[in-house]
Amino acid sequence: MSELLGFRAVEAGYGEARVLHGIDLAVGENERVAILGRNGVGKSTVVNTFLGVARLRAGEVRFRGAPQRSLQHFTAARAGVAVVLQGRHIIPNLTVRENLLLGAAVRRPGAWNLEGVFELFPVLRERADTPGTALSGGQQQMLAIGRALMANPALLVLDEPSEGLAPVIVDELAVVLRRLADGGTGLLLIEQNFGLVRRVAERYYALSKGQIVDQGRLADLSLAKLKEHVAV
Amino acid sequence: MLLQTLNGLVYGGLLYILAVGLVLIFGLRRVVNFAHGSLFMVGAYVGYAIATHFGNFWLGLVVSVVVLAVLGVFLDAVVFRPLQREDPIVTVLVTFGILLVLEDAVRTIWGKDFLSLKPPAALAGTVQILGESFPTYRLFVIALAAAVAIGLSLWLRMSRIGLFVRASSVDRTTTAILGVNTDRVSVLVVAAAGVSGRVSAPVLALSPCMGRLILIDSFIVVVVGGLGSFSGAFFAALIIGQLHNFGVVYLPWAATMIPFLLMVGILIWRPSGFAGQHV
Amino acid sequence: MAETFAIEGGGLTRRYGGFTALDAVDLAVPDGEIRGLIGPNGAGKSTLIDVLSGRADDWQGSVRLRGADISRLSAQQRRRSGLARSFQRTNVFPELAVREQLEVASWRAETPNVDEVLHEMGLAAIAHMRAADVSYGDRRRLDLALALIGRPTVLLLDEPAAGLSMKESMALAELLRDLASRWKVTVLLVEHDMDVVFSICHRITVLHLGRVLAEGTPAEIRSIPEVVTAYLGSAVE
Amino acid sequence: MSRQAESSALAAAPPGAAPARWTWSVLAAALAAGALLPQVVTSTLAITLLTQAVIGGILATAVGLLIRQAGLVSFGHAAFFGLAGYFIALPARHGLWPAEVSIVLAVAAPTLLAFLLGLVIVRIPGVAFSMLTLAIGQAFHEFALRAREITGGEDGFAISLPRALYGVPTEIFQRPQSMFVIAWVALVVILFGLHLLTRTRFGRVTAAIRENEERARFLGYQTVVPRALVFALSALIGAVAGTLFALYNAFVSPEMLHWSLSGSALIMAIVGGTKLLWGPALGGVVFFFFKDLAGDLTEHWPAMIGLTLIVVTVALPLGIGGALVRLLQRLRPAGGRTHG
Amino acid sequence: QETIKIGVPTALSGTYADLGNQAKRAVEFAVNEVNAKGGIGGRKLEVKVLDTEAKPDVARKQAEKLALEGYKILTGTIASGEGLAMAPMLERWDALYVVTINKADALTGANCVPRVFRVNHPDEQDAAIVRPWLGTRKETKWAIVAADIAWGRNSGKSFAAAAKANGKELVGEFYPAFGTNDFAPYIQQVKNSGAQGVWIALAGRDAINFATQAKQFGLLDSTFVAGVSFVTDNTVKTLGDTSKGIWGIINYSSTLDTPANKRFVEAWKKAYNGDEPTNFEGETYIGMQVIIQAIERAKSAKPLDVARAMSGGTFDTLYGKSQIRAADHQMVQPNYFGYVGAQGGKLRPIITTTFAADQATPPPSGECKMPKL
Ligand SMILES: Nc1ncnc2c1ncn2[C@@H]1O[C@H](COP(=O)(O)OP(=O)(O)OP(=O)(O)O)[C@@H](O)[C@H]1O
Ligand SMILES: Nc1ncnc2c1ncn2[C@@H]1O[C@H](COP(=O)(O)OP(=O)(O)OP(=O)(O)O)[C@@H](O)[C@H]1O
Ligand SMILES: [Mg+2]
Ligand SMILES: [Mg+2]
Repeated sequence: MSELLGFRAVEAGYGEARVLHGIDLAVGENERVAILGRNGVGKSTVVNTFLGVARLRAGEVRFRGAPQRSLQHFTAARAGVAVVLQGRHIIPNLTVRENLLLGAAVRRPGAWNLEGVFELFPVLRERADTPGTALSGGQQQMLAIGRALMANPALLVLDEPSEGLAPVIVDELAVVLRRLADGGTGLLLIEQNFGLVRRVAERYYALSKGQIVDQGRLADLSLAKLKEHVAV
Repeated sequence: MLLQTLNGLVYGGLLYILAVGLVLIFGLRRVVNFAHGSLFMVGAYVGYAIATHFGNFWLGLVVSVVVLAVLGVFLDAVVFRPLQREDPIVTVLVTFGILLVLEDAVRTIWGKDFLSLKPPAALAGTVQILGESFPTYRLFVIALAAAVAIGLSLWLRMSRIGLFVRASSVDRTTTAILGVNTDRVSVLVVAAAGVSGRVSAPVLALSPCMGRLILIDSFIVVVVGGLGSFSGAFFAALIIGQLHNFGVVYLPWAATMIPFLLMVGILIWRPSGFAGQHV
Repeated sequence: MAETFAIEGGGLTRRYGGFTALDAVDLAVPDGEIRGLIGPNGAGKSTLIDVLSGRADDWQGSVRLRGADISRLSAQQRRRSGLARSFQRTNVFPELAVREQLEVASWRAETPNVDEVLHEMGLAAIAHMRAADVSYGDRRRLDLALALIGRPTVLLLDEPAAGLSMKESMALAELLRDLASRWKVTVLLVEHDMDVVFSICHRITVLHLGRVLAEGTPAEIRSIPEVVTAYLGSAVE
Repeated sequence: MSRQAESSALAAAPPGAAPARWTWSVLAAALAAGALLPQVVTSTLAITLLTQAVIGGILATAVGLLIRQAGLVSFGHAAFFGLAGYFIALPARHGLWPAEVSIVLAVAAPTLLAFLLGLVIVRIPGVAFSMLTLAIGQAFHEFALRAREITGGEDGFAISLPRALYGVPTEIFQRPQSMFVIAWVALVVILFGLHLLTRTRFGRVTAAIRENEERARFLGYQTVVPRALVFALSALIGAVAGTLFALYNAFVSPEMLHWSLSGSALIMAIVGGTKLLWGPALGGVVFFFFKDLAGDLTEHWPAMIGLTLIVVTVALPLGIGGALVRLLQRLRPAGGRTHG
Repeated sequence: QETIKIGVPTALSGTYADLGNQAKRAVEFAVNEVNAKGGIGGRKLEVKVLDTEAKPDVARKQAEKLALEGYKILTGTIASGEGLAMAPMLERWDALYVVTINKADALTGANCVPRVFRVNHPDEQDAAIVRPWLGTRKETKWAIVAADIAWGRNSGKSFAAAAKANGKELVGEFYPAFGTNDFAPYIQQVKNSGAQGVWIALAGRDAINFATQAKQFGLLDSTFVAGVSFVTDNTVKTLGDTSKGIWGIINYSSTLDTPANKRFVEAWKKAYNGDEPTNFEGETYIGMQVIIQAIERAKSAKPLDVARAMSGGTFDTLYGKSQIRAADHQMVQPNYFGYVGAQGGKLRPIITTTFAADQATPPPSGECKMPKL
């Protein structure tokens, strides 16, 4: 199994402030990995680091085993990593359709296309020609997920994708993510909705104050540990 | 009357071609580019130098397009890109600095005297319209502006790159995260912006401050049209061109104020201009 | 009308072009109640809150606050009459310190309670940080905190638990229940976290395609098959 | 991103705190320094340049205040500066009323005008606001050019001032040595006043409105009037600068209203650093002297200024003031505190 | 021995930079000439040029700076507004200003001061020769296109008066804003007005834009065009063929047939590889001639002494002998009319009519109450 995304002793932060202190993690092909942790422990910063949004101060980030010298925003996408950002980040003056097409800016061959996304979230088809930001909160979340799928990524990173989604849609999302994983796409899921995590992920990292404090198979996660890391 | 309308189209067309560059850069870099006027000016001078040296207007046009593209790429790499995370107002200052440097450079190379360039022989004459003569070159400007307007809007609406340009103009970071090399996109755009002003030389006198003098009018076009909107800029340029002409004829004492008044009126009515949804 | 409600909307309609996001919705929440507002994505929940709070600019119907017609009041006037709201997309003051913005909010309030809110919302530790520098979840809590300043009489909350960890969501639920009884505040709560909704709401209104689909106690709502299939899914398990 | 962290280091003093004792000492020291300077510097040339630089600094402070407190970038502050000048000059030219009245009007009228304008235009965000102020400024410029009978057109005219103003010999306003002290005191008083103002509720609320106008409304604030007030205050400071300028030079011309002056003021403010209260004033003085020096050295001074602008802004995006503060903080990690 | 310091506050940047450059060249030329002969009474001349951007307040600042640095004899400033801003301050600076380019009548009229002297032609001198000249033209219908600034308006007004006096019909008056980019609407209106002749009072960039565009519209070929400050050496150089056949007032021309001018032009050509001096260069050089001779006569370079020597004095200039009137400090000199044509294989303004000094210079307007020096 080859590694899609790897962190080696990564220290990263914003400006002078350091948020991550020595993170090691790896997501391989076909793997379904979750990052657990309370608010503010640095989960999104993990994502921001390999996107070049937060500053990498030490350590190494690898895509497909290749260490990255300079992390541009687009490096990850070109390495086949698609991200659903926390907070959705829909591009305002583009229509729903255009937002989706933009997701295919770098695209690997694969099954996902406009049709597929419309199938998954029919409401996006209905509103295909309205501005993306005119959607409701949950609809925007669907759009963000659909946009990431458009790239047919090798690794799909989702930062709290269930936020704002109606419970039924979360159910559907779980099914879709499983299906993706079965098709060989790696998953890195950051999520507070433990129900979704349980249905999707097989392995986890638990983050606290910018450090990985625990990791293992989700099936082996004891209730006590769960309480400690996600604070259920 | 018809001729005055045509004249309005010419001036509107010039403004539009110039404004396109501003809109592109504003869209992409969120920068109010004061240097744009001076790129326009450099284009005119380079075109002049080549045209007078080789006696070929079109060669001048081509060369100045190339020179401006290179200059645009250079500026983008050296100035706009490093500053893209700063407050836009800081970048405005830098573009003003560029304006000063370019003006001085042109003044040093070509001297302080005014220069003028004749239209190419093929366009030098006049055509008869309703029994009056109208300069061919002016018709050429109108045609060119229309071509730019149509071509550009098609390009932006239909093409992949056009989509990238529109996307990175509102949210660079997200667009880049989706895999678009926004730097490369903007190089293209800044180069295109640099080219836009070249056409006016046979209409306007060449002087180092020619850019400055037309810049305000083109800013008005951009703002009235709705920042970052090409179609808005197109209509704004048309309107301002016509108002300019008819203002001169019917309200001479207020002619210079009309664009300003129009801008004030429109912005109070629609704070984001004709076409802008966001500012 | 015999009974006066804390907040009451009549015939609320909001259209976007040809699309009707809210279609003659009637809603009345009695004093002290925590009312859940649920429904599929795009049902019109946020739109309803916008209309009630004075954010929408083009709508029909009437809004009453404790019996008084506030339909014509601006957003700031509504807030001053005791109607506060939070936002689904966080809406804070990025460059101001957390405490500082709560203070600014408190000057318009009769009962400034900055420290109380800082404490209740667990923001005390980051009170000195700029909002732009705090994590997403903290920012969401700050958004809610801003609404709580001055102990408003009616709180319109748009997905306050989104982005919060499970423990914090539950703590938030506790807090809301607690505030409702201590401050006598009436809450209209939009939320997709059914654990929160079912645990604290007295009654629930279900919105679907811009209309009220159902209204009832949590137990009643849970047993309506349409609601389960259209919205709740596995969340009722 | 890194800039955000840096700029937060420059952010305002703790909320609501009463001005510390040291601020009063700073005030006293600043005033004393100004009064002493003409005694120490004997060159009239240096003093006259200093005087003009300080007046420029006041104008830059006006522009900077608007950016800092309202997030609005004005391209038209020359309007208030120039209007003040014409309010002094025109009544004198047409013999309307005593110069003492004119001077009061010169400060009051632009302020009021700005307030009324502000009620309409502060709603308009971003670059559009800048363009609107530009348009309004140019409208006045254009008027001064065209109303030749009243204003003397583009040539401007000399202001005939009486021998004494408010019982003070007019000479005082025109001798560099004394005018320097007046301008300096004005600048110090303005900065100090603004320093106090930012600590008031008004200061905090306007900062909040700047940050997020919508949320401020949902917290119960009326958001237009406060911003219009900031705009008016900023115009007032611009008008003070204009008044001093007109008194000192005893000459007005439409150039005082031209956008290039507004542009210079903006440059000064940004070069100095708009995150700091005193940044723009510093920028004004530095820019003035730099321009003077460059003009002395070479005919290519525009290029020199242009290059410097590029280098300075790229190297010090927080302005000279911001850079100074950071330097101080680095030297004295514990005590590096700034004027709000 | 101490040098004599000449200050030149002039436009080195902005729209008037080309004029500033000419002023600078002329002053430097004169200074080099004097210094090559060993200076004045053994004292060398020294020049300092500062940029005024053609803005009155900047001009005031730069002139003050020059004066305080000892460059108290000032000359070469471009815009009238600058001159008007400097004039009231000269006393305080103990300086002196010799006008060579400003045209506003006020400088030697209502706003005259003892330390200002003018050697070039103010508006009223240009106006004075329009009337006799217009009488010689056969065109009966005229239009005016003049810059909407004081100078253009004045010129328009005096042309209208001259037209009336000569029984000509005025069919259109247009005042485009200074700095107009597109003159097409004006050109169109002039064409529509049926004018047989157009009087133009546009300068610099405006003149060039107008002429270029008028040529394209065919106006220059179909209509008789004449103007003031329009037929300058610079416009001709820029416009080339386009300017051929345009008439206008010529304040100074390198073709002037005086011995002094011939010498000057020869020397100038040598100094500036074959270039001939332009009208502004000639006029500024005349200003320097007057300054130099006044210093020689005063045997002092103190501004007050020099001013006393200037007032009422008669000097050798490129025009011949010219007097500076004591009443308003205006120099009395001839003025010329002509057109752009080829001479010596080169396109240049060619003088056709000379108006002698007494005809070209109206008496002092009486608006100037010159205080004693
Ligand atoms: N743009 C930023 N600038 C400075 N500091 C930041 C920035 N974004 C986050 N931080 C800080 O980094 C830390 C980690 O934030 P991060 O967003 O990674 O947390 P998180 O685990 O994703 O939390 P949440 O569950 O709330 O999304 C927080 O303490 C926050 O204050
Ligand atoms: N500005 C707008 N223009 C057009 N349609 C809009 C606009 N804003 C919202 N809508 C539409 O109105 C409907 C209701 O939106 P609203 O935001 O109220 O939904 P919601 O119930 O809050 O959904 P969610 O749970 O996803 O937040 C949606 O279908 C949305 O697409
Ligand atoms: Mg996060
Ligand atoms: Mg919603």
